[in-house]
Amino acid sequence: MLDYTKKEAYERSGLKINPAKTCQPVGAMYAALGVHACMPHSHGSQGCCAFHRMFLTRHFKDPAMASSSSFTEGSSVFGGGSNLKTAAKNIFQIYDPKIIAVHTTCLSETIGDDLNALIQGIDIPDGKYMVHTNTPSYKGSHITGFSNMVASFIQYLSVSSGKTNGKTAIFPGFVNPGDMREIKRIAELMGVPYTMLPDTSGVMDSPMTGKFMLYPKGGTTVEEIIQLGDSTSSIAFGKFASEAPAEALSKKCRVNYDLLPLPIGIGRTDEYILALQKITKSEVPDQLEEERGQLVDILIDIHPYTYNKKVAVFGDPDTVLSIAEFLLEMGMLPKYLVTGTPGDAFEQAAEELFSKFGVVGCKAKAAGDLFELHQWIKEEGVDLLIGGTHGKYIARAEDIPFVRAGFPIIDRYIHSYLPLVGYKGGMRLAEMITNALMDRMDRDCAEEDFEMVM
Amino acid sequence: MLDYTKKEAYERSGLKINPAKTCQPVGAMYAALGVHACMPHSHGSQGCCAFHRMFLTRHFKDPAMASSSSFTEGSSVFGGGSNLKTAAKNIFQIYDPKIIAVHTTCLSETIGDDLNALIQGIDIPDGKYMVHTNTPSYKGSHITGFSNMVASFIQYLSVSSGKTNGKTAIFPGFVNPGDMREIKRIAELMGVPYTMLPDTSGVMDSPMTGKFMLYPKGGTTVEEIIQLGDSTSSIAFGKFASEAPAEALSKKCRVNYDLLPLPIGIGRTDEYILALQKITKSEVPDQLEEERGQLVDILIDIHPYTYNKKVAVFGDPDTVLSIAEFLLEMGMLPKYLVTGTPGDAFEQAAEELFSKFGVVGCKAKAAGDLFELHQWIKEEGVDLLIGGTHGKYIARAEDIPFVRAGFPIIDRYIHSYLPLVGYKGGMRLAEMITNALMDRMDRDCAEEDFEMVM
Amino acid sequence: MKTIHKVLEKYDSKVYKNRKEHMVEVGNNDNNNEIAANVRTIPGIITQRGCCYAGCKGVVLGPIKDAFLITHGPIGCAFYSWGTRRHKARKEEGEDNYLQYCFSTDLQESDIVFGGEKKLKQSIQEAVDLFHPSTIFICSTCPVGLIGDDIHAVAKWAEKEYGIKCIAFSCEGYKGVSQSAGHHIANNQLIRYVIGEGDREIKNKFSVNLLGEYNIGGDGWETERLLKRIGYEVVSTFTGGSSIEDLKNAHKANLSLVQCHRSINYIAEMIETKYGIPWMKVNFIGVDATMKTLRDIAKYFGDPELIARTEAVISEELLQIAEYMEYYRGKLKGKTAAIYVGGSRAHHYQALLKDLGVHTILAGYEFAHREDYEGREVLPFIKMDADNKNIESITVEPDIEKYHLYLSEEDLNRLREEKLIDYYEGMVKDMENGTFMVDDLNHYETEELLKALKPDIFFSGIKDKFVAQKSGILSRQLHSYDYSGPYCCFRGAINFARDVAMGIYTPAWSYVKAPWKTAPILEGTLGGEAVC
Amino acid sequence: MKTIHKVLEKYDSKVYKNRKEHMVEVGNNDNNNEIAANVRTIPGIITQRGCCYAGCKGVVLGPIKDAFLITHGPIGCAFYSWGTRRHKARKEEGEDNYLQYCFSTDLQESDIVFGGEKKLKQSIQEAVDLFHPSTIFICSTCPVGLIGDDIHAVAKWAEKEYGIKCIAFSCEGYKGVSQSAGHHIANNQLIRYVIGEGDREIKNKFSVNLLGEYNIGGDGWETERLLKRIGYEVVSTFTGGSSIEDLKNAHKANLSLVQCHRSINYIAEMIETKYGIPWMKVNFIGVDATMKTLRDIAKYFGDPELIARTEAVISEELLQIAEYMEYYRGKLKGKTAAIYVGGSRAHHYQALLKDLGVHTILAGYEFAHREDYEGREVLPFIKMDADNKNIESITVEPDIEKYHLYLSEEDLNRLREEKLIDYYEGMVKDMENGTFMVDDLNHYETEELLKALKPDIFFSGIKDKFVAQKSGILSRQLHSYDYSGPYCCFRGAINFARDVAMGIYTPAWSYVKAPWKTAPILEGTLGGEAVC
Repeated sequence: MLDYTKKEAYERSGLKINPAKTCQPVGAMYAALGVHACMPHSHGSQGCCAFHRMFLTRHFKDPAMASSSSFTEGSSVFGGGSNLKTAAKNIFQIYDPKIIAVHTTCLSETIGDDLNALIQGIDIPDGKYMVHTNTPSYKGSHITGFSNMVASFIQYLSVSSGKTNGKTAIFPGFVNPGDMREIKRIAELMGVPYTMLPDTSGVMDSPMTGKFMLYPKGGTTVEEIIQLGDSTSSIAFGKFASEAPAEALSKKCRVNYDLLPLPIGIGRTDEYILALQKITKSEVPDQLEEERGQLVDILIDIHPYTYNKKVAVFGDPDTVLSIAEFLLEMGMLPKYLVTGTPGDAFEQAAEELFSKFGVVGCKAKAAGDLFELHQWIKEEGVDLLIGGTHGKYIARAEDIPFVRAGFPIIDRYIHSYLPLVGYKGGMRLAEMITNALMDRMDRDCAEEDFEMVM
Repeated sequence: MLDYTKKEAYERSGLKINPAKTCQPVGAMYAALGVHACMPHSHGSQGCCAFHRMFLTRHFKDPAMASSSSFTEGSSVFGGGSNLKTAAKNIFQIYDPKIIAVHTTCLSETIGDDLNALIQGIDIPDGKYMVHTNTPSYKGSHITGFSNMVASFIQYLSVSSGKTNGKTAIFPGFVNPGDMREIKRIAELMGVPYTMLPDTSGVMDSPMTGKFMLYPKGGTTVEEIIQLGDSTSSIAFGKFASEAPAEALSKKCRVNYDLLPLPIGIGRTDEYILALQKITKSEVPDQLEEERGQLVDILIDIHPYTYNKKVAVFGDPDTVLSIAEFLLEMGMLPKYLVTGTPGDAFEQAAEELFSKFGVVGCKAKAAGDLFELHQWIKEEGVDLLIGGTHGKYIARAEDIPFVRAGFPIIDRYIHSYLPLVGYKGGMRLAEMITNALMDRMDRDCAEEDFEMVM
Repeated sequence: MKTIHKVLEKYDSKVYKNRKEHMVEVGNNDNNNEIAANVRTIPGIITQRGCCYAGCKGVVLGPIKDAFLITHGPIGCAFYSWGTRRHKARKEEGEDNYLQYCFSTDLQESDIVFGGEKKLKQSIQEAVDLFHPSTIFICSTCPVGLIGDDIHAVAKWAEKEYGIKCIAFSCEGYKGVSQSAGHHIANNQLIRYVIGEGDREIKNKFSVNLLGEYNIGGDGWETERLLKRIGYEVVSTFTGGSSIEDLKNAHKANLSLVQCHRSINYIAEMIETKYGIPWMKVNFIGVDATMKTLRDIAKYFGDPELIARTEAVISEELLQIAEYMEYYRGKLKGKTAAIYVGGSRAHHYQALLKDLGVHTILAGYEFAHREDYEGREVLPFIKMDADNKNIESITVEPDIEKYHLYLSEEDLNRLREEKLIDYYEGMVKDMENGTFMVDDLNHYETEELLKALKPDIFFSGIKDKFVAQKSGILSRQLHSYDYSGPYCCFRGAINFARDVAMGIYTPAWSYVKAPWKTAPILEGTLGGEAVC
Repeated sequence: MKTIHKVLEKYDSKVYKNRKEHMVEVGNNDNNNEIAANVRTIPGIITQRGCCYAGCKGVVLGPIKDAFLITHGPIGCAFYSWGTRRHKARKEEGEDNYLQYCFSTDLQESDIVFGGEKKLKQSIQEAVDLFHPSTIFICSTCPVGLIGDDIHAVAKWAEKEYGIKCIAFSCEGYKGVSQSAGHHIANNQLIRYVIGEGDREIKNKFSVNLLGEYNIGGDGWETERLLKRIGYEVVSTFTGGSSIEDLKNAHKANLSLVQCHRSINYIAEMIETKYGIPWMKVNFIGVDATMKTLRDIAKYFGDPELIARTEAVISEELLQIAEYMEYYRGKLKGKTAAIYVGGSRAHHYQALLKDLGVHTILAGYEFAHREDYEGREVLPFIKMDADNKNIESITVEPDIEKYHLYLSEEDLNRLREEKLIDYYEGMVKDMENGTFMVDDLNHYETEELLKALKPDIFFSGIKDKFVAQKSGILSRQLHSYDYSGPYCCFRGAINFARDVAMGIYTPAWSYVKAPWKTAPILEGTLGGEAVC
């Protein structure tokens, strides 16, 4: 398994091996799926759209519907304008969405299609919308694309009417529907009226009803996006995924925002609740306080199994950083943090985290890949690996317990329904981690050390 | 590991080997902990109380407070009346409970202490209560003890005032606090006012607050138990754990009851919701329907991994039966069902389940033990083992994936906070089962069969 | 035609006209079942098609275990095609296997602006340093073509610089109209730079190439097992589980077996032209189909002992599966299926379904050409359009040294006339009148046809799998076998039957409708009061 | 005494009077630190004590790996004591190990009414059929004594019927006042029926028994490793990880080392009386304590080479742990601890804590006797009460054949005078003035004393562990070592230090208070309007 990976360091500047990121458009597609009755549209070769739909479907085990401009060699030479025009006509005609959300691809970006101009030239039916975002695959990652798409919804649609509507805009970041549900549940418990954008709950974790719905019940409505301009404030989770939309809303409609880390773990969920409390100015309800206390209780109970355990975490930057802080709260050492997404902010934030908790010997890398992470692990081993499916090869090669968390998880089920965020998500993540470590103890120990009580 | 267990059948009538049950009093203690400000009291030798507290604490990782009559050899000869009298005095004096819930032990039962008479002779402070139940360890199991204690609360306390209070009495059975929370959440979503007895949520999964509370916030209050007599109806989960209290309430206060199976899986949660709907006569809310649809969706998605897989399940009778039905819903074969609790009803119910789903070659045994279950497994193997901690030896001996569910789980953490009941619990259980099976595939497959997508 | 009309109704005239040509009610049309295929998808239509890169890298080249395949472009294309097709390959002693790895030049904006060749060269150097591969493939993605990177020049440079084999594939995603273009491009380079280079000794005159078999779920291994059991030597498999060395020797076989006609027919033909080896369309999917295939192959070789051994093996394998086939046929008989897969399986699987008593009522290909539907007899009548013309079509000449005939020209011509070799009859001849054949079946049509035809099973891919299932119809992926397999030959038929039966009979289906949906609330309340 | 008074205040006069005798502020009392112990717990008081069965089966007999131990009674007692103490044992070649099993007669109502002997016999027959044990132990539970089952007669029957060893233990839960009664009963039967029966050849004159070491978390193994390293032969360990055969040979050693005085002192004394082997109270918990212990043992044997070897091993072991000890001392220095465990550890662990700079401010035993607190010099002054009188106290005579002295009577007497052998000084002498010593510390007192004394760590058992932790104080189980270990000798000290340090420094503690609890809501609303 991965026999070619050796521990000896080797500086690479060309080859990316076993990436920990993918390209912008898939993120934009996921974001657009979180808008109700929206057709995500990939402006490029149809293979992009197929790949992205495939990947989202494999992670969520639910249909990921999107259309494509189906570029041919001709369009690549002469520009994709007519493709987009035809596509828009057909999409509104056949699939009748409320809104088409176009994202570009490396193809249309390289040939320089001016989407603003193209869309202005399209005859959009009354009451329908068409927006776009630029998602060149050769910049950033799927997280950038997600962020760009959310920001573009706002830039296109949100309007400030001059008076606030008392709602808080919530930008959940690139998380699962189960996480979005949990973020909303907390806001509801705190009594904060909100609009979440995007909201893939009900879309990418939709129930079996015996009837396929091209546009399932979930998703932020266009009206809600428009009214985001009247939000009292906004909460943005994750610098990488959500700063851009929060900034866009701030710029366009003067809605102030709190940029928070993804609310995984105690401290980061606390931050979310404090931000909500700043809005309501009322007491935190017992239920949340109880959940918090339960999570603290659990972490104290499990500390003999987690303390000082070395963990490698890879995945999306906001997710990795928040999991890392939760690990630190559990007394674990987030030995290696790797994201494929580029951005110095990741490494800075990681360093701040290490020094906040006073841990040494941990390292973080943005724009990294799993080959290098694996080299690090070979150089100095870890007790646990956390990340998406692609980590399974390393886990098997090095015989390390592996907890699947983040995106993409394409070899397991059910994960997208259940949260990692919030105190409840913390219980779930703590259980996964503890079970992984304890199962390993039970597997590896001598027969006389196989314990009934642990 | 368990090297002495051989597959050859051997009829035993004396020796119990590796039991799948324990004795009545621990169940009574657990039930009493689900009453607010109640001191469970063990009338017997102090070792019983110590053992029970130890075991409950190990399962829940929370304090299990209870007192004992601390019999000496003298009390064993002359009866425990004076011990109980002294105990009551001291308990009210020092620990100031609202109510003392006495259960007997094999010791006090064998010497024939008449608890009714003894309690009548005790000077109970104003506004305080003292109740008892008989829990001879040599009959039934901890489930019987639980059931008896709950029934006794009703017999002692519940009063019909002549007019109903519009509430439904819910008897959750011997389940975790996480399950009780989920049962209550469903009732709340359905708009059914209820009193749950017992309710260990908030008691045995209490939050860390920095302050120990002898009587944590949770638990059914004595007032609520009294008012159970005015319930409009009652829902009792599990024939073994909850029929007796429902029957007691019916007899004493003429409250009709629905005896339902523990709501694990789709069909059995449906039954619960239909029973609630019978009360409200209104629509089932979208949220529950969505959760249900999600669970159905999940089961269809995972069926290639679950279908026809053979499973051995052991534990408490109501739990085992409901897990078995959920397994059948997943297309799995509940090959062996074993409970240590005696009672033909278990085997009957299992047979009905097998024939309802048209499966053959499955067998069930009440008053069984893990030695025999292990023999069966040696005779014909299974793909999965489900039960409490004590199954881990079999799982290791036979190298079978093992999902911990039920009581007791004394070698893992967090399980008691999260439900197995309801559609949400179904997602959790389905995830545990699927992960166990898929992890095993990933462990055992040849390198060339190690799959990125599953 | 009512069903098709009802589906087409929603389209505007332009789309209507276009799509009408792609939808055939078999035997019930004025056009002799002619179908439009291999033409561009209309923008905005939700097609399931992928791109040229997917066909080249994903389908044909991906399975070659020891080709160090660098995707030259932004990260996405490499990432999506990493481990996502189930082309299995064993690492054998002395062979490389890079399938657990994903290699990309991960082009950044500056590379797009200033050109990516430098980074590609750097990547090759790093690949050589870290992995010491004997062969490097370079696959380009959309922007590479546009910015004008000369990957072929880089390949030549690398061969010279490192003394390795390096082949470039200009398989930019926008080329052609589907994955099909990529197959062709891959075929071209393999015939140019790989096939014919080997000098492995072939010990057995009953030697075959297995073309268009990508070892999804282990199909290739099972087919090889069966062929070897009868007495064949499998010289090369294109390309499932193969090493470059295997492919290099393809010119030494005495017959090419073509499983997936669509993706590999170029190589099949060019091998024949260049090396004299005829090809035979085979089908190892389905019990009857496998028997027929084995007998056809034996007939080609014409050896009495081989023929006898073929019959003996068939009998033995049949015996092994008979009981199971009967069991599953009992479970599946009378069910109906719709199939929409790639460029071959929609045809192949009809045979297996028929074995199981399942009636295929709708079938379509994602990226096939007309001959895959109608048979190679339509080849002369297929019009080239701009999209197709852009895909290079190469011609080869006989290789005087390596050209060899197993049968006489006379015998070959006889077999050609019998359509035993060098012929594919297409799908439609195996479809019953009144069933439907649809090319490039798109999402809207899928939804409508599933509603109209109500098949019990929809065989397709991951993108539409859950569309079908949400509407209550079992769907199984026939691209990736839903992570099961093998499905081919005799034993595979049982795996397939088991998987389909479990899908249909899985109890969860019976819970789709909540009981409170069917049992009305007996009593209602109005304004807080009971009304009955 | 203010602290104690404050705690006692809540009690009514009767309880006050009783509990007052059990609570001592060391050096600050009129009673020369006298403490009440080994007396019954007042009913209703939430004691942490267990029963006679727990002491006999759970503590002393449970660890014997090849004793087929049948709990005769209803199911609970067997169930609770199945795998719940961490007395580890290896299965060695040719030895049985039943510790993964739990055996019970699971008495039912009819057995209680009609007697359980028949079922016990049946169970023994089944045990013999299925397991072929060489030794069966029968432990009775509460009702067995009451219904009058003669388990001793059954044991005799079994020995005759099956030619095996079978020993009955009348350890009904109601006997005595705590586990202590069970220790005594187990001790009696082991000296009666086991010790002295062996004929294993002892090869080394530096031969010792290790008494009162139950191998929790592997302590016994670590102690044995250390002793063997120095050059001792460990003849038997009572009873951690031992087989019956080991125990049978205890009479052949030249010295008995007593780790847990409380649970095994009966055997230690009777071995001396019967076989001439003196005993020495040792303590392998703590670095200094271990050093002293090793030197004491060497002194007893008086061999210069052994003494030199002892010093060499001490140096080496110290060197191995020095760096870690310093690290952890740095982390733990100045912390305070409360300890409430069994009958020995509350004393032993004070030594180890001291090594680490941790000050023990409260210590108590669950089931100790006065001598465990005050030293054996108080033995003559201890009054027997009804509860104690019921526990059989047996007397043994010298066994003429097997009696042997390693030292002369004269030397022995000298060592006795030096209190090197046959003496235990008790806990209190190691406690500083102003600290607290509490016997049978109950829940209420625990809660109050934790509040009053605010120790950083509370070492106790599972029942009160979470009581402490809920109030924000780290608690570690010293009965079961919280599933870690070994904690003894030099290496174990590091394990202990690591576990305590991680518990204290685990970051979760800093999250106990929610931030909104400390940072008040800056602005409030009243009646819907902002008030500031």
